Amino acid sequence: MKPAPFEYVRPASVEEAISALTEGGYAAKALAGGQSLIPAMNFRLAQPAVLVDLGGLDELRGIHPRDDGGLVIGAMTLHREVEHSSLVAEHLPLLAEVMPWIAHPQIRNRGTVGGSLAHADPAAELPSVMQVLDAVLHVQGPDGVRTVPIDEFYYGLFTTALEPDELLTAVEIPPLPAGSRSAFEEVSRRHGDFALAGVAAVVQEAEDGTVARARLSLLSVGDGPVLAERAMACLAGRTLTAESIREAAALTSEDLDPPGDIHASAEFRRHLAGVLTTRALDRLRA
Amino acid sequence: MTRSSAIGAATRRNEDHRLLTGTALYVDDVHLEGMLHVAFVRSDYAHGLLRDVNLSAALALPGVIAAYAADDLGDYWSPGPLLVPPPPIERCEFRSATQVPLAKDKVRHVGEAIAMIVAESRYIAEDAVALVEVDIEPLPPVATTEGALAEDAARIHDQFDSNQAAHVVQEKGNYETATANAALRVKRRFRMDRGASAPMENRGIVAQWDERCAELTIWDTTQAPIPIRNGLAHMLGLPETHVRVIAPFIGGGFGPKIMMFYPEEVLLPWAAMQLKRPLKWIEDRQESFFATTQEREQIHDAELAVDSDGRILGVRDSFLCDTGAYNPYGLTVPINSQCTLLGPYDVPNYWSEFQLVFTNKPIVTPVRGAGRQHGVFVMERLLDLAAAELGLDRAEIRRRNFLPPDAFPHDHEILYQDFAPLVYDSGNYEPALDKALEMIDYDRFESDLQPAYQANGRTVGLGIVSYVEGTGVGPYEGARVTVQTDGRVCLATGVGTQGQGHFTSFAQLVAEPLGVSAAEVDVITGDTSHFNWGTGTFASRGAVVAGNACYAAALAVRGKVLATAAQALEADESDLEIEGGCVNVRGEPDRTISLGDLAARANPLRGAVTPGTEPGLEATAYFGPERGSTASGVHAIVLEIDRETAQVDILRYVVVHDCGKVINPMIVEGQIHGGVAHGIGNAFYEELVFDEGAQLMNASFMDYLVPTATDVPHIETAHITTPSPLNPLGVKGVGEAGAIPVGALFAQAIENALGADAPEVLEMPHSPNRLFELLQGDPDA
Amino acid sequence: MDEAQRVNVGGSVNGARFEREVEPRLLLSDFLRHDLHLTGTHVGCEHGVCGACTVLVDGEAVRSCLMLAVQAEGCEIITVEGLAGDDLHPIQAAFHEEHGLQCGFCTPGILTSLLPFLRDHPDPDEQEIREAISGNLCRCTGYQNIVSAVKLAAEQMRK
Amino acid sequence: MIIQSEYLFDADRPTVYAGLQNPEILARALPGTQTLEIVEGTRYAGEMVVSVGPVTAARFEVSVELTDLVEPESFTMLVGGKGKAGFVDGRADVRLEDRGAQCLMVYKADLGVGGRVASVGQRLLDSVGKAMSQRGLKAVDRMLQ
Repeated sequence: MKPAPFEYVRPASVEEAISALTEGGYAAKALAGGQSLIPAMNFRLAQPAVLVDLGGLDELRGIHPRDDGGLVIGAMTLHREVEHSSLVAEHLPLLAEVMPWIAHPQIRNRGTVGGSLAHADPAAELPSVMQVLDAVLHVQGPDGVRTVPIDEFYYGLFTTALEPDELLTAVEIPPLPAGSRSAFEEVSRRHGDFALAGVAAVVQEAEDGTVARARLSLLSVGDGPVLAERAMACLAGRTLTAESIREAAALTSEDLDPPGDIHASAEFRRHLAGVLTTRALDRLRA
Repeated sequence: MTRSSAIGAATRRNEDHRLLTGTALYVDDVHLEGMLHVAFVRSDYAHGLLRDVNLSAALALPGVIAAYAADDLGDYWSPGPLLVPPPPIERCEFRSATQVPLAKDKVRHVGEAIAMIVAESRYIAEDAVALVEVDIEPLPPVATTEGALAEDAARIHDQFDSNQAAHVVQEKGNYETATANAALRVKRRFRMDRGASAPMENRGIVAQWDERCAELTIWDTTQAPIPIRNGLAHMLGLPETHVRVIAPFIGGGFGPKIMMFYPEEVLLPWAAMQLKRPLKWIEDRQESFFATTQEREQIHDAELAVDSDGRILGVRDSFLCDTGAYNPYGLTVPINSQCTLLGPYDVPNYWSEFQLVFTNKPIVTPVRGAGRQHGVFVMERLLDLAAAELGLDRAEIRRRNFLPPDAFPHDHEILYQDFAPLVYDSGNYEPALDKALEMIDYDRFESDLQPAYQANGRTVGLGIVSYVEGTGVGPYEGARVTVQTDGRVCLATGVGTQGQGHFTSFAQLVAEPLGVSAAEVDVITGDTSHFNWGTGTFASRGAVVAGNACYAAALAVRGKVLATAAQALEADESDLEIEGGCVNVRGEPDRTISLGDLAARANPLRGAVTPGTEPGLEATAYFGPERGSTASGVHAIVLEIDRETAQVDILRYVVVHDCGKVINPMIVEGQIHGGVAHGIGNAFYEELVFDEGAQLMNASFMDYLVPTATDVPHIETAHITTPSPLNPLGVKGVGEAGAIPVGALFAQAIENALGADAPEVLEMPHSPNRLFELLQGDPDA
Repeated sequence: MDEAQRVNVGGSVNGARFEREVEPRLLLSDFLRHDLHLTGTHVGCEHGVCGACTVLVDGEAVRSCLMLAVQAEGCEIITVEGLAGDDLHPIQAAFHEEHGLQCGFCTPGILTSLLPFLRDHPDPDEQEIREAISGNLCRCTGYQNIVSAVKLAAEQMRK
Repeated sequence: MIIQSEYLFDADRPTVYAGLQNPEILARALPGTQTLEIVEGTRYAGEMVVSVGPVTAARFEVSVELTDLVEPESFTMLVGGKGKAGFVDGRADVRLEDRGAQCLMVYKADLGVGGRVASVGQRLLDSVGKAMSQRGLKAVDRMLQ
């Protein structure tokens, strides 16, 4: 279990990194924290010809507050930094809540926010969390900088809006609208394992106590983060009650076409998605 | 801190310092000048004809030194030995097919070695593996135990007319006639799946050929260095004295590291001699899921007959046992299942039949528990079902059937895996059950605790099961004890050590008779240049067999110490006492001499040693028990089920066990904790999942789920001591015990939690997915 | 394959400076074990699950099998060999006292994982301890005595 | 592994049926196929490079055979792929139904996957199988326009 040979590039700037990726084309791969890529390389499933190590790009690190209470998190910011950030704890409790669910401390000490988001593993927690937080992704390529709303970022299994010569540089998260509450629920076989199913939820309450807007995104039950659109719609304008939650959970399960694996059949995943949706929404009842 | 080193004291371990500071030597830590590295080309197919192996592209890669396929081995290519021939059971048909060093003509399981690459680094060796072109014509695989005996199943070994490797019947009394009027018969099919031993250290081997001395040195992660040495010497045509096998610190064994000979074990020494360079192969984790042996797949159709009081009239069991692609370990696993099924119970009539079958899966050899889990699972489950039918308390049905304390030795009238009759040497089961019931709060559980949980919407259940384990089988082990002139004591024994604390427990056995502390005893295990008689560490036998040899050798040295001191101190031997590293005349503390000085006197540079005596304070002793000693125990659990997510949480875990006299309770408890953790893995987390193509679907620690610290509960333990009459120390084995009853315990507790209309749990492991299916009312899904 | 690319990597291990030229694909675990002969760091799975290869990089516990040696450029690394001074580190001493190890293969990775954990959690409860080591597999101990050892070490280190 | 799904083509049934006999179009059904040539009749062989998530640029030799042809209703596709990362072997039963001017393909594939891809990638096999078949059919659909 040793990686196959590759050409190693350690760019000193984002521009250099992008030109290395451009030159390498499909055979090049960006190395962020390496906590998904290096195991795949050790198994020789991933055999990039060129490895562009982003480790030297300090400009991509850091958690920066926006004036309005939102945050901009650099792509190379470590999971650990997010986990222990007082800014995150204060402004985006959902993000703080989800961090301990991501693998183990040793992995979070190397793994990066951008790496997780760009890798687009369907079992990853961060894409769903970013989705319910309405994050916007900052992307840079040879032609310059662009932003992609999270709902337009995930295309399918391990596939995102990133072109091979583009880098995810940061994720920008707006502040939670007033009256919002969030919750995260997950079931995995062992602590730190890939989720069997999980759900991130944000519910914004109107002044009359009804749901102004709900965001529900599921993980490990599809090709990527799955927005529970019908469930979200069914909650809008209603109060969170046992009845409305049951309906939303049922719609969530119904709309899924989850994959099965040796740990959980498609049916079990669908069932878990409903249970977890119920639990998350229950927590959000006033 | 000074601590007692007495036998029975919780002496802290001698080996810890090296292990804690990273200075202990494991096989992969051996670094030799000019060393080359080995990687293997392995089959992607479970079953197929091996048409061609083309090594030329691999050989052309810079840094590749050599590459070998089966044909390159010439006469050295030979199937491995049949390690354990079948016991002399009357009704036993047995056919042997043993593993080969490199596949020739045919591949028989995924991961079977096809070619060996030697290169300057492991990285390059793996690059070269990718360049080897292997042409395999796939054959239909035999992927399941039941499928192996199907009419149209492909034959795995062409020399046999079916995939049946053995058919064995053992019988006691007459089940049919004795149970004709049974009040109740309970019959079910039970299924147990495969697991991996998964030690944290994978296997590895380093071989160094010193041509000038004609000496071969091998560092091997084996549990049996001496048989490896003897076998390799034979295969390579070398004198046994010219082959040295060192099993240094081993990172866990759990059974499969005693398999011999693994292909790599045969190939590395040979290639090191060919190339005249040291070679290293370290199994990687992915390889370990194919190349290291596995265990546990069995299907039992069993029936229990009881009278109206719940007393056992007899058991009839017919089972299938998977041996994988080859069967070098003979019948050890199924005979353990067959024998252990009887448990601590009086079973007057027993009819047990099994068929061992070849499949296109990795080889089966004993893994911690070694088939005993299966017997316990079947018997305990049948008792639970019978108790439920009769409206009898589950503890009570066990109590009624226990062999009473005066029933020992108890002859079960069948043969055990060590070829000796299955005779329990000793046991006292009821106190262990009572203790466990008390500790788990059994009386209050169903009356108070469980209803209280239910009232809070919680699904909580209790389980309690018993088991016995035949441990400490022969043939023999030996030890040599030497007092050095600095007063320290050296102990050498042949068994290898994989974490069991031998450096300490063996030291205690020597320290007490010689009046030194355990820290003053330097223990050497697993190096054939220091001790070369013995078999190995397996079957929970280290403390029993090697331990008694250590103790006997120490007693013999004690005799020499006293005789030498009597001369030196001009006193009568009976007036002497040994304490604190010195021999004194009792009551006269000034008349004293140290062990070191005595050692010097016993090895004089001048003068004459009396003819017929031996120099030095040294003795070698051997111990061979006439048969194994019988350990036993009771486990109890309280667990909670989340009905919605099908997750299981263990709230309490209690172990009451009897391993006879305890040498070091700290080490014994540690062994039990580890065993229980392994058992929890087998009961709930660990399953090697093969698809219809006999492809292993979870050959990684991502998907093969070894329990972590958050999955294993705090374990409460208590000891009952029934000394074994079969060895002077009165000890019994404990290495495997913890793992044995856990599957049965989980099953019972899950049923108990789910209440009266609970689905029956008749298989292990029992994953959340399976629990979900059962909760959905789909027992056959 | 053409002549393999080699890259300079420099840093420190257990306080001693190193400077080597390595192939970029060399894993940090192999670099420590085979190039620097620090064999106390063990390799158990090479896919980041077992935790045996855990070392400290700039004070934090990481899996050395999931890092390339070249990524350690400019880093301060501590391995198990760097824990004890003249005496055992209190964590090591507690593992000895509480029988927190058996075969010892997973132990270096557990010790190194615990160092930053106890720094950040000087008085951990049992659940925190179990979660802290849940990324380290141990097949021998059933974890119970490891938990006891961590409690003892925390107590000793608070003194 | 069983993959059971359907795909609605924006073309009529005879066009879809005929298209899938054409190696150039058939190649699109197997994403990553670089070359696919007729060996004989309805037997094809070629090369495929697969990149899905952690798997990058895994090269496979592929063979495809169409049998039990019932024009323009159904056929069976036998697929084999073999590379360093493992192998795929299986059959897909394909049925075409008229849906007005469109054509609905209903398929059930039974695939055996072996080697490294199977032994460490099990978590993703189901998703990859589904995603690749849908992506392939989408590409075929575009080609038929």
